[in-house]
Amino acid sequence: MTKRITIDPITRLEGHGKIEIFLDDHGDVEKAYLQVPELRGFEVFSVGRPAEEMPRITPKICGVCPTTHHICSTKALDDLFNVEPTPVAKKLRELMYSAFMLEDHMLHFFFLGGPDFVVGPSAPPAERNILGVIAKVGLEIAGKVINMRKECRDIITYFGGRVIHPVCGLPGGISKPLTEDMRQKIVEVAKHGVEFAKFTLNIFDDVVLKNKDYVDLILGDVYKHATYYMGMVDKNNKVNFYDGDVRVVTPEGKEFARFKPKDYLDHIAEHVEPWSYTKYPYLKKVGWKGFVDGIDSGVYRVAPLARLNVSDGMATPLAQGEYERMFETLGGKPAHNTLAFHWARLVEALYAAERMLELAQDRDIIDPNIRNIPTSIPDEGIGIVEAPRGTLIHHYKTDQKGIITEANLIVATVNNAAAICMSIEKAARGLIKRGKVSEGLLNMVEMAFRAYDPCFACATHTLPGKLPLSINVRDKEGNIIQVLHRS
Amino acid sequence: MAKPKVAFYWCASCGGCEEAVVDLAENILKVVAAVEIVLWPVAMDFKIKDVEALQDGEIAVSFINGGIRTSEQEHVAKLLRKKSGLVVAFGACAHLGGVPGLANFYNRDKIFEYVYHKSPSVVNPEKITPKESTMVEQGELTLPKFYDTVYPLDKVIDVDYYLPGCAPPPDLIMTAVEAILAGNLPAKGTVLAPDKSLCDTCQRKITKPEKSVIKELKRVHEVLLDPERCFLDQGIICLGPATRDGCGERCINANMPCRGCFGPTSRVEDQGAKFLSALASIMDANDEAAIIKLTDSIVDPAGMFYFYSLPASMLGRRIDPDIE
Amino acid sequence: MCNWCSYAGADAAGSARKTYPPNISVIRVMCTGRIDPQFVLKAFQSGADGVLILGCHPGDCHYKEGNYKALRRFHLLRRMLGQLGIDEGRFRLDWVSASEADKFVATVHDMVKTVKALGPLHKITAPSSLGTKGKGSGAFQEMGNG
Amino acid sequence: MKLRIGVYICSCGTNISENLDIDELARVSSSLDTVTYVKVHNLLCSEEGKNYLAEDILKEKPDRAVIAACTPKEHEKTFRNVLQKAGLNPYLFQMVNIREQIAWVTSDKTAATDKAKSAIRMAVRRVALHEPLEKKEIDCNTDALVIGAGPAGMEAALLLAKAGRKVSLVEKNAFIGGRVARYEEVFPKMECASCMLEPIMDEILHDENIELLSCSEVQEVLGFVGNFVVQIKKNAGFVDKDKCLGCGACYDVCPVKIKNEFDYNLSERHAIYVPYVGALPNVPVIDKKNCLRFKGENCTLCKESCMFDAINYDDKDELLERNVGGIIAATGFELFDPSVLPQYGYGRIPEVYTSLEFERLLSQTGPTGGKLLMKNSKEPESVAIIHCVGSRDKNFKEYCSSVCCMYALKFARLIEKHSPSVKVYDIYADWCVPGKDNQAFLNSVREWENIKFLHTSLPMNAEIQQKGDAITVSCTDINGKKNELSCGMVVLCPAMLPSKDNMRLSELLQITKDQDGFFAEGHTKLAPVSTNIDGIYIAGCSQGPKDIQNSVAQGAAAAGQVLASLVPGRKLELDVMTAEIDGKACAECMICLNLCPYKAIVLDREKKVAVVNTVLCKGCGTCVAACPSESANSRHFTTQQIFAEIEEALK
Repeated sequence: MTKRITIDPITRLEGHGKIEIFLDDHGDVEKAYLQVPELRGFEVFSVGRPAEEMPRITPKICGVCPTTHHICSTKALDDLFNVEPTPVAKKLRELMYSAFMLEDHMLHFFFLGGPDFVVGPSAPPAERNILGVIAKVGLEIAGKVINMRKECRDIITYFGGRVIHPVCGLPGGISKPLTEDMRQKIVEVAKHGVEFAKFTLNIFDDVVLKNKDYVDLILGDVYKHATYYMGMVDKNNKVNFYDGDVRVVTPEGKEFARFKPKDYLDHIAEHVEPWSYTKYPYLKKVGWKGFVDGIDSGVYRVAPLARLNVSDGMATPLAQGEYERMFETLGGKPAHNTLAFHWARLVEALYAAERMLELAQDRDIIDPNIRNIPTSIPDEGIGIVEAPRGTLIHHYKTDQKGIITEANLIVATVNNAAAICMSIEKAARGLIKRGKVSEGLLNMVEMAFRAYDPCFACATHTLPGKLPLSINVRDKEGNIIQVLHRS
Repeated sequence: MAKPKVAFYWCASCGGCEEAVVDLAENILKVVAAVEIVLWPVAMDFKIKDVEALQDGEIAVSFINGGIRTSEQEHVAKLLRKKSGLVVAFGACAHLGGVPGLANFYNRDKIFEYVYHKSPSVVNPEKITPKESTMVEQGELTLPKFYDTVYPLDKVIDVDYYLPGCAPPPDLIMTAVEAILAGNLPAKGTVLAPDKSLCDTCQRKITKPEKSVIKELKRVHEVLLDPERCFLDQGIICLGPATRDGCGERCINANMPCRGCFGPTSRVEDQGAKFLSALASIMDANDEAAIIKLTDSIVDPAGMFYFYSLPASMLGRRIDPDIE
Repeated sequence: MCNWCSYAGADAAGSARKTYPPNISVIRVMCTGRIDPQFVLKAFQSGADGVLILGCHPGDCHYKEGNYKALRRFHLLRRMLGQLGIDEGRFRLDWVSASEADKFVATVHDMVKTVKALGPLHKITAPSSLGTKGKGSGAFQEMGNG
Repeated sequence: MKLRIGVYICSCGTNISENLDIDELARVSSSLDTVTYVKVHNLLCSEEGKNYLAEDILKEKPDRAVIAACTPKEHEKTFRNVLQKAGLNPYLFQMVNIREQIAWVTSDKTAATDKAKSAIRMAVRRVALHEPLEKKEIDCNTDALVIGAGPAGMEAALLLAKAGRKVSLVEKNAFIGGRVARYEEVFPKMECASCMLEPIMDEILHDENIELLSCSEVQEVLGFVGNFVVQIKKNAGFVDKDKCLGCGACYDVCPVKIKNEFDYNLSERHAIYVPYVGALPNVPVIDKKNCLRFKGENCTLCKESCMFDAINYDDKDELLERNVGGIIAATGFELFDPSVLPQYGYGRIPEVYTSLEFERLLSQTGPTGGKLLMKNSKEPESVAIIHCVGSRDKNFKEYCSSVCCMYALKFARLIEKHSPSVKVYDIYADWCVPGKDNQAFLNSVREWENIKFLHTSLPMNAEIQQKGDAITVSCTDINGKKNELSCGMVVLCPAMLPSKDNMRLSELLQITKDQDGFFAEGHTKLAPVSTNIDGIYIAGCSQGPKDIQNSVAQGAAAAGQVLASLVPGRKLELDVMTAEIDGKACAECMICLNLCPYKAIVLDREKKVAVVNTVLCKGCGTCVAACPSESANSRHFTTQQIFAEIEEALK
């Protein structure tokens, strides 16, 4: 008898990503579908808008990572209006952006992803949330987390006016210079940041790496996918969030492509399925072979682990050290272990903090010369940044007045859409046998899902990470015969 | 005595409003302590069916953010209305439709056609388009219906109060929550923010000449922006005069002009039309050619004046024979 | 229509028994300067197929400059209405003095002709579940100093 | 509670009923649940009809009334008065124009009836939202300020004084009479100008209702009609007018001799002086700039010479404040400067004069005692008079100065009288001699054998060169014939310009100017002496070029305006349909400030709001439509009232 299992992040009606698992007659997993039931059409209604407003329009795609869209859009405008930002403007943007990356990665580790490890995958679900983390690491540290987040968000607010949907980006620069005393404040924050990132890595060591079960879990096959990886690197092939070339490596870790943002269309294509509002990007030169991994499938992965996989290291000393240690532990590059995204995320957080400190300590950064006024006629512009959740691409075309005539957006999480489906299906296969659906499935699948820190506000509409789940086991007619439900 | 039941829900929103709640930081704990949360998809694990199980009106207040774009958002909004004593439209999208409401210049077909067929990165030779129901070999997969139009919450259900802003600032959220808990509430339909326009508290007002005239209009990227001078006086479109006060001039503090996320004052029905009227009135031109030259220098009037409020405007959307 | 020139012009057409189509309704204001773009939108929202603003000739405004303000708003509003799918022909501004009965009648005939040619304005309706917005039978509004 | 709304339908004899089904209209209207009752009458505006209406209102006591009849422009006021008498606030009423705009313009009766039904529904919806408006009144000052003591200003001042109004007459010069004081005779009847002026000036000086402030200038004007506060600066003259008899002893002893600007520097005067013999007030003034004493020397000759101790060196400039209800600006004209047109040689060739200079040459009180003499004291053999200098010329002043033709003829006539042997060449383009007597005057001058008329085309092509002692005027006439005239003297007739004070005053008074700088009248035809500001009127050449009689007529007209609008004991009734700004809502965005043509909106910097001065507001509603926070509101034309009409119209 065929069964259908519906895993619905909070029931279908709330539509923030839905997983359908079909079992074959033996009760083994035949197929799993991740559905995205939402779309807003930013690409379409951007048409007709003045290009310079795009940095204020596109952040509304996502209230969790608005800074990413804002900066990416601003970079697309630099290209569109063919204007080079002043040196200090570039620094200020990257400074603001680093503060954001640090804050966002920390948020994920402690509030969203962390509970799986800090509290432990086998702990009762009721404890596997931020309160559980607090209980485990203590209120004082929880306070630190909240404070770190606030400090970073204050920096973004200083430049952007508002941390949710900042507004400061302009082609050729930024709307507001940095004052000396704010610079000094930022130096302090960055120092906390570095300490705090190191401290967080220690927690990861203590509670995760020192625990054999966890390490096995990370290295285990259930969470492995040999895919291509994509991420942005600087001229020395070091990880860079703000600027550089996009690099792609094969499942064996060989460089497959290294391209400039403007050439993205030669490398990335998107596949459409009738059962989901999201699209499934893949490597154009490999081609779409369905939801499968391996060297012949165009499916690739982005975000922290991917970025570390495509790079030759980190541009700051402490982060470089952690980078090496990680790959050592994981048995070399590229690492295919989905759960290692959490670790990579912490390495990146340390890099973000160190980079922030470098920039803030540069006294030239208070130079008031923050704008170059565009002079040439706009036509087409492409901007790429590395979002917490992966490579983000904004591509605009305009008429001569700078009115958008076409916009194409490939949003971080979407790059991972296919891989997420696969990870879920694989986790399910590993855990559903002969129609028996174990309680553990819930957590395990959820962990697979959350490792990517999927921001479906970007692709769909859910917030990243911790999605309360329920599993409905249905018979062929779709009647629910079993409900697994965490409360 | 039992704590009041509270629900938070998001419709066609970006999650920024949820972040705004999280940004209440320690205050959030106060709130959580004072109420019993029965639905908060982001943070807590409750099911719609739990809500369905409640008595009508059992929820003291539901905070709903985001506009209404799909059948299921509509369904949940209506369910929460039924179960709630009070419904608060939370944030610009629920209040006005918000930036995603600019989609009302287009319709479902136009959006689908571009996103799934025309977009330069899409490879889709069979012209596949997502459908509400798809038969895969294993069975049926369904998706909610995607409407032609984005609606502000009050075009779908009866709304008691509005918390404006993209996203609402923490102080307004706290004042509102405290007012609701204390039960000292203004008249139904009130927008929980000051009822004057932004100029009232704008620091740049002192620089504004009594004889404000627009001789020429500039776009933000075309000129260096004077950090002290009134934007309109610089010839930069700033919706401040037609926008409700209470945001703390967040954008203006970043030296960028207002785009109107707080919506109009209570007396105004159509924010865009009112701003248009004010702007046109102070244009320094009387002969037709000069007037047209000035008005043509505003490249996207509807998009600019309805940046956040197209779905809540009088026409609500582009009039389009192809829509339902 | 403004009270001083165009409304008087319309009266003059009456005194001269000049007939014109009945499907216009007149909203009288003291000056075209009083015409708030919201009035125009309200008319289209309520189902008008066209809106015609009539005022004093430039330089003849009873209040000196009201009609210039009206002209400025008109041009900007007409562009915005275009973006909102309302054809230019449905929204018009013209000058009719108290003595120009013939011009008034001609303008009304012309406007009605234009709007008839464009056909009824598509009414905005929400999905049935949401109830419908926008009512109205084809009629069009005339406003201004008259 | 439900409003009682009464609808009255007038069939206007058969005017309305013949093309409108009144019974059907009444039936449908009364079926509206918002309507309490409907009454039909066949002629509401008749005496009988008005009485009926009044009684019925008293009987039915409606909260609101709708009257469907003719155009409101015809009988809205009529019915408002009836309602008021019957105790219903006249603004709780809406009129429906079913005659001019429905019955008379709709060919099909059913269509007309349907349109009328909708129109009544609109009015019923609207009237329910009406608010009772009470007429406001304020006290007003009925005194007046007149600026400029030329013919126009003096006429205005005298009329106002006769009506018992207090008048402050401000004149910047030491003398009154304006330009006319410089003329010998005036056209077309060739009366003696001083004989004509003298009695008027005398009245001005002795009328106790008139306070003459010579050597004075208006510094500041605040307030509005009925309530102006004026600051006037009176420059020190150093001679006590009450003690001085005008004997002239003082200026004969004054050692200083300088050019006399009154005679356009063609004569000389002392540092203490009267500009011309017979100037009024006949009180000398000391010209500080040139008096030795004020240059630091210790000269007291004039003081010593005065047997009445009228001279006071310690006299100071004063700042006077006057409260007035109305203001009349009559600041006169000046002449276009011909040196801008080098071909005329003015300023370069000594014997080329402007018309005003020439007036002095012909005047008994002038530099030559009225004899026509050149600078070398010889009589010229011939004099050329050139019209249209700088006027009727797109490149300079496009308008016609309207008096040049006539005074040119006057010059000819005076030359004929004083020096009959002198030849006169009159070089003109067209004759502008409208009105009675003027053509006759032209004809009579034509009869003089010594005058030759040279008809040229515009713009004037005359070219003037000094050739030895003589001057050659070369010009091509209308037939293309070149003429070379040798003359002793040339008189130019330059364009008339508004006086320089117009610029300053238009800002002080906030009244508008036309493209040429003349004060702009309220309406070219219907309000020729009004301005954009209530209570401020204009007269004479400050409004545009004109002759003495028209200036005087305007002076009288302006006085009449003041008398009619400001009556002692009568309060000033304010327009009720004005704009108002809600102080609790206004955010001081200042959009409205610059939009008001009547300067009726001011900023209250303390309260941080814009405020409408309902005295000045005319209720056009421009500011209301523009107010981006809808803090402004038009009484009786509120946004909600108009929305209601629009919605109902489209139901």
